[in-house]
Amino acid sequence: MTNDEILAVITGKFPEIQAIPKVQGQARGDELYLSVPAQKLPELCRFLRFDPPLAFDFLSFVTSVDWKDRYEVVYYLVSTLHKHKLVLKVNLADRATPEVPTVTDVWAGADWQEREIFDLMGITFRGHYNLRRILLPDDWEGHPLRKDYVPTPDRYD
Amino acid sequence: MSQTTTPASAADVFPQAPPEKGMFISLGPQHPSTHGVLRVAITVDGETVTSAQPDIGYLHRATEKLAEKRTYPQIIVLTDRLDYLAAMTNNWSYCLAVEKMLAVPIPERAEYLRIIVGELQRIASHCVFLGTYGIDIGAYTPFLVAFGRERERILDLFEELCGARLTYNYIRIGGVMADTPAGWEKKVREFVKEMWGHIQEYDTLLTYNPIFMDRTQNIGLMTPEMAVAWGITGPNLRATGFRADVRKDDPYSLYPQLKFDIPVGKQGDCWERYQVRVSEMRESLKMIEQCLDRIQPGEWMAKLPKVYRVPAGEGYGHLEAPRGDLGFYIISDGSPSPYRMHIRAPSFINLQVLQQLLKGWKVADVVAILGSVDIVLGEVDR
Amino acid sequence: MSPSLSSLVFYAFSAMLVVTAVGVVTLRNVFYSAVSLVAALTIVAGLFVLLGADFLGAAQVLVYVGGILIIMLFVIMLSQQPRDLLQRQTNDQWIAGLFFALTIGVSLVRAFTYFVSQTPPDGDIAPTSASLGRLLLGEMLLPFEAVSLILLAALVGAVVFGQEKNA
Amino acid sequence: MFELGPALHHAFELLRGFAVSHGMSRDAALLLSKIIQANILVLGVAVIPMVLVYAERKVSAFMQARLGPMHVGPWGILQTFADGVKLMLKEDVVPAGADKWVHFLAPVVAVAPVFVCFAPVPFGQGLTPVDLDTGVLFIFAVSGVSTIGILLGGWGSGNKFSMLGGLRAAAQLLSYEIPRVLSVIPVLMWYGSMSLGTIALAQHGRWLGILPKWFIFYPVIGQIAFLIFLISSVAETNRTPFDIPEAESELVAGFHTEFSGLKFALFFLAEYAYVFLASAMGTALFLGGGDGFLLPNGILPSWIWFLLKTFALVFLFLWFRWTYPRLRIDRLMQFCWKFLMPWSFVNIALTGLLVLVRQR
Amino acid sequence: MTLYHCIALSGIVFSIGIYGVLTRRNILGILMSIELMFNAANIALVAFNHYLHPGSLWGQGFVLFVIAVAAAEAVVGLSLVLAIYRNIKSVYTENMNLLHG
Repeated sequence: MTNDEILAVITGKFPEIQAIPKVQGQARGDELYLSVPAQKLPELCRFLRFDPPLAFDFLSFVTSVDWKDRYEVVYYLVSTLHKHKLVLKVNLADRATPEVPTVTDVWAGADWQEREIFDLMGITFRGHYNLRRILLPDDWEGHPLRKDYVPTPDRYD
Repeated sequence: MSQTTTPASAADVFPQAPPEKGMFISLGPQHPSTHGVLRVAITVDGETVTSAQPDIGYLHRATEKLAEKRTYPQIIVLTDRLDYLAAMTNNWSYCLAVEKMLAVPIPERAEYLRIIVGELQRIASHCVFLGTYGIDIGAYTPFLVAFGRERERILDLFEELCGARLTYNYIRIGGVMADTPAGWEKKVREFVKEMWGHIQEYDTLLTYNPIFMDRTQNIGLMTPEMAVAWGITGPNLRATGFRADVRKDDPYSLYPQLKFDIPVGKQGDCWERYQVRVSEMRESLKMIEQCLDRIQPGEWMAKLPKVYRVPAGEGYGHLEAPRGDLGFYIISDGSPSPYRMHIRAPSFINLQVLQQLLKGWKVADVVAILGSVDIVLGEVDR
Repeated sequence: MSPSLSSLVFYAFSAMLVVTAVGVVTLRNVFYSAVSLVAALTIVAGLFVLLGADFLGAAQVLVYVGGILIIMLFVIMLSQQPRDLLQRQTNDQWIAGLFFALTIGVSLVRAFTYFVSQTPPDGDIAPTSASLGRLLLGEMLLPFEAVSLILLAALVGAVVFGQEKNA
Repeated sequence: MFELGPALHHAFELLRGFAVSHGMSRDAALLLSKIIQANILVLGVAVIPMVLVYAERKVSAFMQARLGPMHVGPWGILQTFADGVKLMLKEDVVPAGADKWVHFLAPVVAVAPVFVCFAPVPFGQGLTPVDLDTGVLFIFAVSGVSTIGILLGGWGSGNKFSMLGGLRAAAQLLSYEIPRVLSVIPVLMWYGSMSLGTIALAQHGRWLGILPKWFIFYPVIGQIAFLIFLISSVAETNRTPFDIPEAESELVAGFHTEFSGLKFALFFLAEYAYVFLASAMGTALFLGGGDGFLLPNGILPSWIWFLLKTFALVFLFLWFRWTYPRLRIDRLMQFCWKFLMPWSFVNIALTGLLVLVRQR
Repeated sequence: MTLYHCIALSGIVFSIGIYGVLTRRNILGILMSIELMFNAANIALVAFNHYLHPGSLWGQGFVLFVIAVAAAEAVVGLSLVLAIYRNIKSVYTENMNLLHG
């Protein structure tokens, strides 16, 4: 299915989701990019996963970007059956307590990736069964991947 | 041509919190069969494993943070150290992502060289797996044969080509570092001819060894639904009978012109994960032979200005690394260094399935299952 | 072997046997007493060979030292708790026990020697395996089969008792 | 040609005559010669594992496309000697929680039986140290004692894991002792004697001039008995594919991980001495001891033949180690109780029939 | 090395065995002392056979049966001890007082 057909199916079910247009002069892949409000995410993901014509059963990766004024969580979905791709972007305006509902109940593969985002970027995932630091030691302060992160000096006491 | 995947039943696939009952065993981080610094916290009830919680982060070098401070060519050096057993494919995947954003045409000779070198790297990486998995199960000879003899030949070829044996950064943005030295292709052809016999040797030595089969068959079973739900890629996914390979599904470079097929298992047990990797070596040999027949002398580096700027925007390039679907998601703001780079590391995602895969098996099988998933900690911890 | 040499060896063996037997009974740590029991039984096997029963000596080592005592060590290792080392190993009526043991021992020896007046000469030493085998399957066939039944019963009993209740 | 056996007897006769003529009583002279013979045996048994360790390193090297030890001495011959010295100089670490006495006793109990077991083995014509009438039973009985050494090792090291390793190793040795004894019974039944010397002697001679009358060439019973004996001997000596004790396969360190220096060397010596003992028994029982084949007998003395055949069997042990992976503990037990033992009973029954037929 | 010496030795070991049975608190100690008593009897049997009836081997045959029965007794006894230990977590005889009512 081409990007426009996918977009049509999705906007049919979720009117308020719209695609992110391709800006002239900016490099971008040929996938369809969607901007999704945080609270609609679980419902949309379940629809994308179990709806037969879409069948996005493979979550390639989840990552996060710190745009200095807002956070952004990116989901890269692939349908192994129809071979089409989709990128979901969730913007989190409030910088104090960024929070996104978890998708581990739809794709189990997101389990550690969400924990890594929580560990390195500080975005909490509501409903994650085991949300604690995965890469850094448990008593580490701060989230390194944030642009405003000041590395604490190594302490060898 | 992959089959449909039925929606995974929630119960057995999704992770649950570990139960409290049972004796606690900590396997690692210093342990002979965890292939690097990985600790697996296992709770055991009698002889069977009730829960397993891999604990990673011992080799975390914050590659993604470092990348934000380096220019695009400098990052190639970082990617070597991700999956330190397959540095060639790491470089290639990163260069693919950047070239997709730069939209620069790559000369044909460079593409053929990249495929030859990539497939040689896949054989070398599978040789390491074959050797260490033999030791996990208790057979010491395959290690010396596969790791000692075959991989050394490949490393010698790489050393002749780019001067390094482990961190090559031979593949550059826009092509390859340098042309092949004289007689290099002849040496590769000789190696490929000999390698056919050696793979036959592995079959008799280990694959069809009754005790090896007894230790690995029907152990650590994985269904296609569970594999896709957990995001597993590479030989582990194909062993479950699910035909998925980036070289076929999302072709890059000149793979569409090559004739090769994808070895697939049936029930996703340890033996099939091992068997798929050995047959993949044969496919790689076929590809190298085809590339060697087609390669002609010519341009090996695209015309790129000394200091080039990647246009603002984002791009995701990925390829079939020996351990699975390795991808680089790069966001650039037009400056010489990327604004943000995320690495889709196959070992990191393949490793989380252990929480589910180890449940219910005996303690003696933990080592067999962990070895068969074939993870590299450099890629897991990034 | 000439008489003087064999009696010398006999005295050495019996001295060691008595020492290890006392060790079995009095050592605080049960594990140590098990090890001294191993020593005691091997010496008993040596005594059998000295008294011309070479097949018996080998059988004794094979069955006792190579079998029963290993299982006994198993059970001791499984049931040993750190606090066992501190407690007294003998209960309070040990004086009465000592007196009783002495009377039994002396009266037994007196009884034996009473019936056996003269001390017969030393018999010759000959290999006994073949004749012992013929004897066991000849006249002693009934007890031989009976013992195999006893062993079977013991085997079944051990399995029944050893099973985990919730297994 | 130059048989060593009679020559040694003659030498000891001279010695005894010399001692008696110098005022020593006959008994003392006899005792003296027995002690000297015992020392020669102990020395031999101590040297053989050195040779075996070197052989293992060289054989495994050639099987794995490498050269093995080459530096110490020509072709690395002195390598084992160097290892021995190194182990002696290593500090003997006794873990804090360990039981000092048991930790000291374990290697002793594990090694001592090996020296005793070599007494009834017929190294050649007239070269049997002590031709016991109950030879085979004696060897099995005394080699059972070393299992206790392993248990003590497990218990003496203080840590929970090596105790579990010790228990598992003892369980494996106990259960494989039974098929090993049962596999040898057909040989005893056929030759009607337990003394290794007589059994080896009875296997001299030829069928139809060419096939030597060794027990292994007896139609069915010979091969089954030999195979079961070989497999259970591999298991008895804790070697691959049955090397559960020192395998990391189930997270448990082997029972002898807490031993270093000379104590570890003793465990090492015990393992290789048992490999040699098992092959020596295999040669004596199944391959006709000092009986030569092909060459007209007389060219090579019998003890050379015996050593040749024993080293052939030792090569088999080494070969197994470097080709087979490790069995899982429960499969190992199942293999013993459900495969080896029934087959050995069948073999005994078959031999019984053949013995009856022979008597008709 | 006469019959009298053997009988004396057997008597001494037997009395040591009895002392052990009567005074050991640990049930495993008692089992071991019983093994001692069995062996004392065996020594006496072999001695009698060797000195009084050198020709026949009835004494040694009988000792074989004693060893077999002792093995059976020890195995059952040990599995009982293991079962008891599993329930009351102790191998001391005075803790086994469930039937004292």
